[in-house]
Amino acid sequence: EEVKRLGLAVTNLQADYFNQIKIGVEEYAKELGIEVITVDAKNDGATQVSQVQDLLTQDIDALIYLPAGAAAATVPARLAKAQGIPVVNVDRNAEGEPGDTFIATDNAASAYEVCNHIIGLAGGEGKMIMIHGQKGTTPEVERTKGCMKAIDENPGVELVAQQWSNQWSQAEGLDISQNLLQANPDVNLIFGQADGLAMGAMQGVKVSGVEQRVYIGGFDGDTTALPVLAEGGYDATATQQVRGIGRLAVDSAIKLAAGEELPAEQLLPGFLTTPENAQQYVEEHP
Amino acid sequence: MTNAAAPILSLRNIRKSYGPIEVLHGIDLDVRPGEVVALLGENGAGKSTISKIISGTTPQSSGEMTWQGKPYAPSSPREAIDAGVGMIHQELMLLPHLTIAENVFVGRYPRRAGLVDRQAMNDQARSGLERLGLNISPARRVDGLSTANQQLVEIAKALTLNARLLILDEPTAALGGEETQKLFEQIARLKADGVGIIYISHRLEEIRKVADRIVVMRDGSKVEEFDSADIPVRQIVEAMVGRQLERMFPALPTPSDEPVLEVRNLTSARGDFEDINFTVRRGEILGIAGLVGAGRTELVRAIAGADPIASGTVLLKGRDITPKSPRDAIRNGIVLVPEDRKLQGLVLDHTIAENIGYANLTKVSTGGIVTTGKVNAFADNNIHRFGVKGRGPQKANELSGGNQQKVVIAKWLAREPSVVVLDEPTRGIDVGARSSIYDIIVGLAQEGVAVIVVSSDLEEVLGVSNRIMVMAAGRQSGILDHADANDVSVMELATA
Amino acid sequence: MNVRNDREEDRMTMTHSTTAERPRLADLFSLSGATGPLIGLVLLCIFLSFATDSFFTMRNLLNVLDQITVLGIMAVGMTLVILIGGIDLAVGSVLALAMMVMGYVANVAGFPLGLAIIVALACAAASGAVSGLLITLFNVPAFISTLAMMSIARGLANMITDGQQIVGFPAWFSMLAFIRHWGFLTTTVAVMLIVFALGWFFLRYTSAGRSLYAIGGNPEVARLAGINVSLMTVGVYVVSSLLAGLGGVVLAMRLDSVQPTAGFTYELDTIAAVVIGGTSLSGGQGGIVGTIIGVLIIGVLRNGLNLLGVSPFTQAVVIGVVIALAVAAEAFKKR
Amino acid sequence: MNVRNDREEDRMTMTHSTTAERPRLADLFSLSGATGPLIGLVLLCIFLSFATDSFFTMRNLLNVLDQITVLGIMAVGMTLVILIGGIDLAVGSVLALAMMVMGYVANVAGFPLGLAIIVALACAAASGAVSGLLITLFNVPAFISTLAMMSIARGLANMITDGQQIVGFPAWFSMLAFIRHWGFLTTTVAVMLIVFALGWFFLRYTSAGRSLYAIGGNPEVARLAGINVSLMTVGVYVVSSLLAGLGGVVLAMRLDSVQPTAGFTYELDTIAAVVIGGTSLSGGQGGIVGTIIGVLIIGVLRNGLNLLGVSPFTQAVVIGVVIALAVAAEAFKKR
Ligand SMILES: Nc1ncnc2c1ncn2[C@@H]1O[C@H](COP(=O)(O)OP(=O)(O)OP(=O)(O)O)[C@@H](O)[C@H]1O
Ligand SMILES: Nc1ncnc2c1ncn2[C@@H]1O[C@H](COP(=O)(O)OP(=O)(O)OP(=O)(O)O)[C@@H](O)[C@H]1O
Ligand SMILES: O[C@@H]1[C@H](O)[C@H](O)CO[C@H]1O
Ligand SMILES: [Mg+2]
Ligand SMILES: [Mg+2]
Repeated sequence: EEVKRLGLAVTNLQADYFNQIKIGVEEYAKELGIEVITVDAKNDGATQVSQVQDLLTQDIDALIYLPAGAAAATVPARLAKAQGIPVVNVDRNAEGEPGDTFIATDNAASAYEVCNHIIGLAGGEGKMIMIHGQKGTTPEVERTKGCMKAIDENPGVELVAQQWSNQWSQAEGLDISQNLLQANPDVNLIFGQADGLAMGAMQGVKVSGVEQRVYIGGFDGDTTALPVLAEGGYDATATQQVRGIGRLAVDSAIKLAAGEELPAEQLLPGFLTTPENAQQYVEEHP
Repeated sequence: MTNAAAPILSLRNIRKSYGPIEVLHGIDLDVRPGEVVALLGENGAGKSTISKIISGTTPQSSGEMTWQGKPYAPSSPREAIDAGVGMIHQELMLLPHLTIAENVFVGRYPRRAGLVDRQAMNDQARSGLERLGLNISPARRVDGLSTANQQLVEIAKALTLNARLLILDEPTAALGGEETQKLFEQIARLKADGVGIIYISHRLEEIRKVADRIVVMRDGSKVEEFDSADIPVRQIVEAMVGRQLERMFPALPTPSDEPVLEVRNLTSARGDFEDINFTVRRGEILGIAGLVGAGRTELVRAIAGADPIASGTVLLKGRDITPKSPRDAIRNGIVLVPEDRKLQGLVLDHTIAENIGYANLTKVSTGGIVTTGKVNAFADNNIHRFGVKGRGPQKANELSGGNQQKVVIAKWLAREPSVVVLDEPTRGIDVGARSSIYDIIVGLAQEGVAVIVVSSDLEEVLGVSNRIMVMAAGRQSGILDHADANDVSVMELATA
Repeated sequence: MNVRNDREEDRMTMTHSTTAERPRLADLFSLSGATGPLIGLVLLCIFLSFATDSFFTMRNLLNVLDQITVLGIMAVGMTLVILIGGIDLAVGSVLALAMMVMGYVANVAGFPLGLAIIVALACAAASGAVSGLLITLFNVPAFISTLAMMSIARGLANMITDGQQIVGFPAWFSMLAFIRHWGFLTTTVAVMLIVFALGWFFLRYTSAGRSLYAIGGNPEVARLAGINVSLMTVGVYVVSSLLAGLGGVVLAMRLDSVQPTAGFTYELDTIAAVVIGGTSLSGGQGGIVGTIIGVLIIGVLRNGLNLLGVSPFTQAVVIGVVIALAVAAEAFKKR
Repeated sequence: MNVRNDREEDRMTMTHSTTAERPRLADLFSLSGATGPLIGLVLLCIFLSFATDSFFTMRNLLNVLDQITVLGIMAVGMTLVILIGGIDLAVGSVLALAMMVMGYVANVAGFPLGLAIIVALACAAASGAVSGLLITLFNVPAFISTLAMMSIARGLANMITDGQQIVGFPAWFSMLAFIRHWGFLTTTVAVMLIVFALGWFFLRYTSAGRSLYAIGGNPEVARLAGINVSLMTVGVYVVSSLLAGLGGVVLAMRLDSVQPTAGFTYELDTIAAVVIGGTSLSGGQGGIVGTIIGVLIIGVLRNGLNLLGVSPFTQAVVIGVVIALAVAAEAFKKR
């Protein structure tokens, strides 16, 4: 069956990361002459179920599903499959009802790389603060795992404080880092689990007026964050292949609709990005 | 004792304090079945406070009550109602968004099979209203009813309670003569059924018609008890105010010929009045009389810019100033002391000083800057000037009704306007205060202000006006000179 | 937020003659205050029927019903709260708390799901009781006490599983949201319809229901009329929370999972539905029929914008404009 | 949300003697309604000083000031709105709109940043004017008109860059939030203090400020007193939105970037701060000093809980409990 119309159910367009995937999907689909209907669940699972119902009444040929809520809900995929519509899960997968294929960045591996890199810059030792994403979400859990691995491998590094944000946002990154630096003025490492959090931490370090060099790592490779990184605003991130994920999702949808089998998981690497190589991603985002 | 039966209600040594201030100093009172006890006293004497204690609205600070021979201490209005004590409050207590029937039966809806029986509710409400001569659909919402009709609804509420004791706190304040008469008929019927009634009013001429006994209070104490209502008014008044009162109405002012306010072909945008024409001269007091619902309130509200006008003009000293808003009117020196002090006159939970200040923001400010000191000084000055029993930092709702009314008057007159319109200025005001308000009104005229007084109290319009315009059903039926005006001539025009 | 303003006063003045003798049928459904929104809803439906192929199909209309169940159930409780002049900001969080309690009791503690639902509803009701008691005993304004409860319930919902969702309910549970009896009626929709009917009946025909109008109109008048205002107030918050809990259970059926982030900002949707439906935030005026219209407007609007393929950012703008128009139309009509 | 309820009535009845003869100083700062919260704030500070090493240090207290700037600025506008008995749900979205307009005009269209700020503030003020006109001309309740504006402004903020953030402002811009003049005062904090002072002066010493109390107390009384209620109402929403826009500019300085998601749910924080500070949602009662206390309670609480390393879930519960206690304490004191 040929794909003419794609449904794209997005978690939350308020996060740059998802917005980039949306742009990736829409641009690539346009090249291929495929219509995309996009809906935004604003992080609410129930809204998303309703939206997927609405997409299914509009004769879509495949569904690209970025689950909302802390973890993936099964119902949207189940509804689509019940109608014989293939489902491509992106970023989050559901335990009970996985998509026909699942595309994501290898969060744990990339977080490990980022943390390892900044720890290396600090000479393998120091005190670290971690600013988590929204507690309990898959990326938060995975990135914590990855970074903890790097910390455990470096006995000179101590995790002295950690705090969770609710919206992965820069404003939260600033307030949290400012407060945690207050309690721990001798910190020299900060890992923010998203670039917004890292950029907030970057401001937080400025405000706190600490003397020592603080090495900051982020995650995502947001299009707005990369130029800042390139100028040395902070020290490392893992650039997710948002456009790549978008293209892969469209390609996978086409293949599934044509009856092809795809692997259950297609994990794309995140690219460790530092001020040295950031410019290349600014010019062309993967 | 005219009545030998045992009292249904007895109060012994009832005291009440608000904070450190004691407002009732040990009141004793008995009410027997089938009698009407008139409770009289100046504003702030404590009449409403006693009523509220009896009806479970507020608790007394000390003292005992006995109800049908048993100790009685209602902790909520519900308990009082269940015991058979009904009350209508001095301030109207209606729910504007609900129907008349629902207002009458609020909290005790007639039920069938556990469910509200609307049909029965409407029927019973209708018969209650008819007993008072009110012929409107009980399914009608209360908002939009005239004050008088609202008062009648309130009375109907009390009459349908089937109470053994009924407290009527100024039930006739907003009523005209005919409605009052209807009420008295109902009171007679209740008396015959053995209901005890406590009747509070500032209309002393009514007392003789309705009461069996009179209890007079002053400053929170009972000062005199008359076992008959057949007492000269003068004697009652002296008991109330504790001194001799010479006269009620001051000598009328002599107006000049210079017209100040001219109203030409004025017609309401809402159809409440039509084609009104009159002139008020410098130093003149024009009374406006009419039956309840004649459209007097609407007319004066329109003149003061509070309601829209369909056509016609208002001229001030020959200049067309037909106001579009109260602001407009005030700027031109026309002020209105509104009919309903609670809804239109005062911000009840703000202080007296603030309330006076709101209407005089330009007076208490220099270059838009206001200071609390100035507001307070200005307010103190006017509190003193108009004899308000209260202090500037006191909240308006802590004053007795009459003193609230004085605050409303004070707030407007402080602006030194050129036209003053007073709508029912003495509603709920005691005799002493009333005569001082008449002094204020006449004093204004003598200073050259043009005054309009709307009143349902015939004696009042007759006593205080140079001329009287009478309205009937939204039209002006005539203008009488002071010399030609009397009960008969006014009533003839009012019913024309 | 104010009981009486001059505009309202004007409006009242001018409508008394028309409302005085309303025809019987309109009276039964007490549409007063919601005719503007009703017209808006009808226009919206007509427009969507022409603008899209799929809107006016049985399947889509049933979808809309499915989609409004949670909002509809919560809006009934909110109607009662707003009628007495209160507000309940905690409903979204209480929904999440009830979900998590249900999930924990059933899938972690291992009790039968039926029992878990009862425990969840009891917890929800208890949070309502706490809000209600804060309001009546401690004089905390409803806005603040339910705002506090909103924060507390959300925190507790998260603490139960440290922010994780719970999945793995029996298959029948989720099917209640998707199997259409007689081809059209899912159990969840049926629950919503029952809640609508009960709410409507309660407000119209019971003296407790009528007394809510009195309390909202003027609590002091209600008290003087012998109504137990405090008790009724607590009761109303309990019912609102209970229905939020029920909304949580229904949502769990729809999602086949429970998560502590569920229901975030639902309080605003719920309040909006009630107010769009003509119930006045100052209390004493409104009813369930209006609320149903309000719920439908929000539901149809969201569904329609998705069907039209309107971009999510533009959707926000359109939703805002339509809400303002629907309510302004009502006000205009009243002139 | 109701102007008069029996509890309030009782409270009023019982307090007159105490409020009647207030001492001069307390009068100047018109703490009435906020002494309970003030005590709460002091207790909170004492507790945190003992529980953490870092709370009671100059540096941390300056941090707290930095962190409350946006909330503080917006809360002044919200105080005016709530004083007249209104509510403004749009402030968070208007903040985002102003940020995005500023970012777009400066960094995309390439105009000078100063001009961009003026354009941003003008857009913010315009959204307030729209809300205000909906309320006064079209009789839309404030809750609904600002809810609509909340949705519209958020949609527009997103549409400007299709949801992207904008970075790359001149260095001096961000420095305004971080360089401490005389060792302690950042420009952003200074802006907040000026807004506090202006708000306080306006409400206390200008006749326009005084008339807001009258409008909130009873709009009909105010209208009959010759106050231009409609104009003042529109003005108040314009000021509230303008200050939300200013909050956006300050937030942009703090973040050195602008994003359309900024300010999400800030309206609740802002309203909470105002109400915790003793300004009554039914209008006519309250003031800026109380609001400052409310803002500080929220700021200190968040800061302290982070210093204590409390998990976000527990934080939510603690914040809810403290808010309820602070307001209940006030109510209790009044008995
Ligand atoms: N809530 C209150 N707080 C403080 N003082 C009050 C309160 N209510 C009444 N008072 C005071 O108690 C006294 C008695 O008032 P009350 O209302 O009983 O007078 P009244 O005889 O009914 O007067 P009126 O004829 O004006 O209605 C007055 O001095 C009044 O100021
Ligand atoms: N607030 C209102 N809204 C709508 N109609 C009103 C309102 N007030 C009065 N009316 C109507 O206007 C007409 C005249 O009003 P009203 O009874 O107030 O006149 P009045 O002569 O001033 O009498 P009074 O003041 O003694 O009640 C009546 O038909 C009444 O029903
Ligand atoms: O991976 C994404 C991004 O990191 C985003 O910032 C928040 O949601 C996560 O799922
Ligand atoms: Mg009295
Ligand atoms: Mg009148």
